Amino acid sequence: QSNRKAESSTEHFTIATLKGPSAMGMIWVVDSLAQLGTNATGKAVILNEPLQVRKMMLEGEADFAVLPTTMAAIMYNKKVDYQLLAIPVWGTLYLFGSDTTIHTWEQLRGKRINAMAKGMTPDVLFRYLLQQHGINPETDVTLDYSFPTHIDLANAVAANRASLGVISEPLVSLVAHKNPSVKAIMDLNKEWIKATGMAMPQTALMVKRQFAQQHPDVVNQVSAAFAHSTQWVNANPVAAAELIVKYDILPNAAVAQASIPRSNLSYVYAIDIKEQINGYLELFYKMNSDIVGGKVPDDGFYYKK
Amino acid sequence: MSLTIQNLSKEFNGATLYNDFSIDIKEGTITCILGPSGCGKTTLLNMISGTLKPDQGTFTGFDGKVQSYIFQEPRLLPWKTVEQNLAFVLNHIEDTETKEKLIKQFLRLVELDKYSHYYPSQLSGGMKQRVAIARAFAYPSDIILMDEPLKTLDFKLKQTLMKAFGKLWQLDKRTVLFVTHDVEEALTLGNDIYLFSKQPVTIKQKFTINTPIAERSIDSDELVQLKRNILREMD
Amino acid sequence: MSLTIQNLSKEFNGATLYNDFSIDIKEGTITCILGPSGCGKTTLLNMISGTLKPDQGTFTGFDGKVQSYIFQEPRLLPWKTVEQNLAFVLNHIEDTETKEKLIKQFLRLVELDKYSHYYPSQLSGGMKQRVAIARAFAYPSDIILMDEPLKTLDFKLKQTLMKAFGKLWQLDKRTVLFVTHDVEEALTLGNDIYLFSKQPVTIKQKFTINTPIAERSIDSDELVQLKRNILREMD
Amino acid sequence: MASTTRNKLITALSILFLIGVWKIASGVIASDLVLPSPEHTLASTWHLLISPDFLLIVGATISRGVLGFILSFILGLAIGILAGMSSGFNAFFKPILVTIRSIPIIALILLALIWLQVDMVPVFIAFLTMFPFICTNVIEGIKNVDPDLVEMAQTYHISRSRIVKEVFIPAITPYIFSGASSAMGIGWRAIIIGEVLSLPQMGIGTFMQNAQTYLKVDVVIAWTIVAVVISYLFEVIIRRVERAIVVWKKP
Amino acid sequence: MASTTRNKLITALSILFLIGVWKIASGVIASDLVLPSPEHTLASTWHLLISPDFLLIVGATISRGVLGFILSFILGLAIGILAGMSSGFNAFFKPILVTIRSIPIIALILLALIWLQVDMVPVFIAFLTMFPFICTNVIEGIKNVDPDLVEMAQTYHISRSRIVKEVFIPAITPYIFSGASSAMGIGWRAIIIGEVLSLPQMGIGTFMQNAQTYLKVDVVIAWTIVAVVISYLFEVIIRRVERAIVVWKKP
Ligand SMILES: Nc1ncnc2c1ncn2[C@@H]1O[C@H](COP(=O)(O)OP(=O)(O)OP(=O)(O)O)[C@@H](O)[C@H]1O
Ligand SMILES: Nc1ncnc2c1ncn2[C@@H]1O[C@H](COP(=O)(O)OP(=O)(O)OP(=O)(O)O)[C@@H](O)[C@H]1O
Ligand SMILES: [Mg+2]
Ligand SMILES: [Mg+2]
Repeated sequence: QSNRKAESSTEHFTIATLKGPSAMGMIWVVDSLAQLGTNATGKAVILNEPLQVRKMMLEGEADFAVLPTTMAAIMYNKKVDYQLLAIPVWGTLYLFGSDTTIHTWEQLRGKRINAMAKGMTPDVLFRYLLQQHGINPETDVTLDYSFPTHIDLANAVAANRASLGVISEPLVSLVAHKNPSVKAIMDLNKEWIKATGMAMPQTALMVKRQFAQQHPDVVNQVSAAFAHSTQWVNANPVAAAELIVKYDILPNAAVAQASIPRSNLSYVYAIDIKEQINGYLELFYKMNSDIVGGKVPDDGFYYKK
Repeated sequence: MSLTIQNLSKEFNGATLYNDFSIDIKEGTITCILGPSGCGKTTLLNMISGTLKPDQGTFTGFDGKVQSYIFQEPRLLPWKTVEQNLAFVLNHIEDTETKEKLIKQFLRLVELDKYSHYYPSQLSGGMKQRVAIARAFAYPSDIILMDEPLKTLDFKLKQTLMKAFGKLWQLDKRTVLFVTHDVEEALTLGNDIYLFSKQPVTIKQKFTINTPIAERSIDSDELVQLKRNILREMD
Repeated sequence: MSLTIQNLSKEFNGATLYNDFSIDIKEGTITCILGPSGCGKTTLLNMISGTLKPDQGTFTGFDGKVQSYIFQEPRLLPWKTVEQNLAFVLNHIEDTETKEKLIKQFLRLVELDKYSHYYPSQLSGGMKQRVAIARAFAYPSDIILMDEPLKTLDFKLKQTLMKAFGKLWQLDKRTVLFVTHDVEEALTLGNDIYLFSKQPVTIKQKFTINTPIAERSIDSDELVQLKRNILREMD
Repeated sequence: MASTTRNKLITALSILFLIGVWKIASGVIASDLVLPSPEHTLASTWHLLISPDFLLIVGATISRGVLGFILSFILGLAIGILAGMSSGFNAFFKPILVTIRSIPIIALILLALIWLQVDMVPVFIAFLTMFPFICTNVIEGIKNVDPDLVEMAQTYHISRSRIVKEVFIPAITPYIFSGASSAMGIGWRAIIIGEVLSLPQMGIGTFMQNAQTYLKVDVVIAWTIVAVVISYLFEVIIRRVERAIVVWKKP
Repeated sequence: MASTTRNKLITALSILFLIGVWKIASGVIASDLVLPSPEHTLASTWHLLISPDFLLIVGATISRGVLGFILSFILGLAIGILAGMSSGFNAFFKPILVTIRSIPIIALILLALIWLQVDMVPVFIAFLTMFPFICTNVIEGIKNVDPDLVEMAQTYHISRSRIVKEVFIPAITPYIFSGASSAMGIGWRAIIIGEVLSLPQMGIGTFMQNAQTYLKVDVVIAWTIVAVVISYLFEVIIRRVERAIVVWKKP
């Protein structure tokens, strides 16, 4: 899984990324690190858990790191010396399940919906959307937290132990593949845009400040490659799916192909959408300031091109 | 009436202790066994009590008989006081008052009535042995197996206990099998006295004393003579 | 030369065993202690050996003396064979051959040479006791403490061991403190014989035998008379 | 008496020593995100202690621990005694015991979540951890009961149930207490892992996981201190009970 | 002999019984995503067994387990004996032991990941789990050594080190083996949790976690079976060693 290629060149950089949409979007970069045309060589480490990415950041081992935007804010607020470079993945959260009678928010009234860990990002986002549609999360629906992790919830929905769940890609595609009666019912990213007028900057690409200062050119090249990769994946889902399977990010190509369009891959420089990101973080800050590390990050958070 | 053991065989790791051995134990009498250390006396008692399986042999007359056993070691439960160790084997007595009385009576017999609340770890060697004696006597058995019950007791106490035991036995003639190394003990209490040989065990000699226990004196001509005979046989 | 204990006091849970007790033990002689069961004989040996602290008292002459102790129970290490149990206390002998010879010699003395590879759980009560005796004798001590060493041994073996012990002692006159319940044992081996009372212990009587051990006969007038005296004192 | 006060002093010194090691380590690491300093952490611990939900959270975890322990103890004792006394039952139970003991928790968590209420999942996980210990210790204890005493009891026709109650159980108390102490000690860890995995409303594990996600390392360590203190208190309780029960030993 | 074959038969029956329970449960649940059927899982297990990396993966996990066990055993024995013999050392070590035993793993995982190589993190976690058991059992064992035997050895001026070697250690072997068996048993679970959390290149836990993210429950259970079998084999080894060492007991 983590493909630590033995490289032997002068300037080394390391990208720590997460198994999931972020790795899917950058799969072309991962595959062609050797031919990026830079004077540096890179390696990508694809990790299972944000914890592992954080570990590499704390140790300064990662020059580029992918992790949820809220966590990126925490890292910044806790003075870990990284800056937000770009948003490569936009909301991948879905309401999914086997209850296909649901098409509108109103129809959710009185339903039991399984959400993951209470108070964590997906839960907060979903509650916000419910409220935006005039549904009181405490009284109008039953939010069930008995399956606390992605995996447990995915398994439960796949096994028909839960009929509605809030979960992110690529688990929606994976579950749908296992159990054809399970469908993505609502794209919560689209709902988010409808409700707030902007997309959900869910995943962050951070760069180590020291590295960026010393090698701004490398940062630009990686950035460009990343942007290209995202476009390429969206445009060539079949070829991309093969790579995704090759790097062990998903078990089979069909799931990968289904997942790519649902993953809202699009590489956008963070500095260009500062307000939008701030708004997103503000929202969490109001719900529970801990989610963003105590405060909405200041301008130093954003990497300036 | 007789308890008999016939054609008994037993070996340990290839060493033959008993080979086609037979012995008679008269019911309602006290049978003493004398024999060299390590010959197999304890092993015999263990086979009678059923804690050890013989390799071969028939035991007649033991069925349905209740036994009490004074082991070669006291075997008291360390977590029970003297009193509780006795009560442990007296569960059939439901009335606690009767039980307590009985316990007191037998503790007085072995001169331990003041120590009823002591744990075994707080007793001397002889005191532990006495608790074991009291336990065996208090238990309502048909057969009493005793493996050197009077060891580690002082001369005077031995005399007292033998006298008391003699009296108790007169009241209720249980069958007693009494292993000892002390010829005088055997002469004071024994009816039949068996002299065992070294392994494999044979009965070297059997002595019978017909004088009733109450009328015996260790200094009487009969017993002095018998003692001399036994000691000679032992050599 | 004398080992002396003075003003000894010891109590257990409020029961006074010793109160201002004093005793003399002549070096190079065998001192016997007779006394009722539970009076405090083992406790005295334990205080001498240092395994138990007296509440008060001065011990003179014991410093720097090496002791061996035959405890009231055999106290063998269950995970060592007979041979290894002896070797355990003979670590000062570096030459394995000498050590083995010594072990063999003492096992022959207690008639266990054939059982050197047995574990304690495979021995009879008397056999365990004999291993404990061999261990104490083989250990090169200045003082030997013996707590009823000859119990659970048959008459003949007792005689043999006493004779052997007498001979050993003639060769190397160690100081021996010998607790026993058997008056004849005391008479056969003892130099001074102390008669202890019940708790709190006092010395009821002290007897001294001057006849050398080798020349004693238990049937001699002197000893028969002494035995009578002792038994009378015990009542 | 004197040695008890001396030992209390030593224990206090040991705690100071631990804190000293921590202080030095935190100085070397010099990052609040890896290992915050003791002062800082103690301040966070104080904040936890005075927070209104503290007793609810700790109470929830303790009730789970106690419940898991009681279940494990009763079943472990009963099954351990059966297996210790009957080699047939032991042969039957051994594979089950080994399975319970070594089955990785992630293999079971989904089943546990489906079958049990979220609140009970940590109890279940703690049971899986504690039960095998108590059971193994009891089996081992029974194997080492002095056979002479059992023979004695059998000779005196003591019923099987009384032999269990009055011979086996007292004889194995040291094993039981050793097992209980180990089990309870590690039980807290299991309860907390269980809470992290199932995230019940209240529970130290839930809050630890939260703090961990939000990178509040000092709060994580503060909860750790709380867990260690709870564990220590229960250790003391178990030892007190042991001393009250085992009164027959030579002093 | 006869009873050994009988017991082997019973053990086999017990395994069949476990599989039966599983079969029924999987029938009731009727979802391969929660509990796949035994047949299906055994097929997946077979696939694992014949996969080329199998021995590497299992070998990595076993080496970690054995390493963690050896560390825990040596340290547990040494410190347990010291603490068992000296009440002062015990007072000093107690808080450390309680801390090691009850400190929640999630509180440590980040530190462990930073301080140790990924490959060693599971060993570390297993050590934290196994060491306290062996230590506690040894301490408890020492407390229950027959004081008469120790007195005997002291009277005969046996050196402290020989008393430890020839009196204490043999006397506590049942406790040591009980501790070792428990520790090793639960050690596998700890190793695997450690692997799940730290995801080294090779290791059962890593592959289990992988299978889990792909919702391949059958593979997760297949690895579980492998783990249980490993645990069982080591249990058998420990018991063999015990029987070879403890030869002095009454048969
Ligand atoms: N740990 C203890 N706690 C309380 N009392 C004790 C303890 N140890 C011994 N005793 C008491 O001390 C007294 C003397 O015991 P000791 O073992 O010295 O007797 P002894 O003279 O050797 O008797 P015996 O001839 O029966 O061996 C006994 O009454 C016993 O109950
Ligand atoms: N478990 C065993 N394994 C091997 N040999 C044994 C075992 N138990 C007893 N023996 C042997 O059997 C013989 C007889 O033992 P037993 O205890 O019956 O002797 P005893 O006549 O009672 O001796 P004592 O008078 O010394 O108590 C001894 O030689 C002993 O070594
Ligand atoms: Mg015997
Ligand atoms: Mg005594």
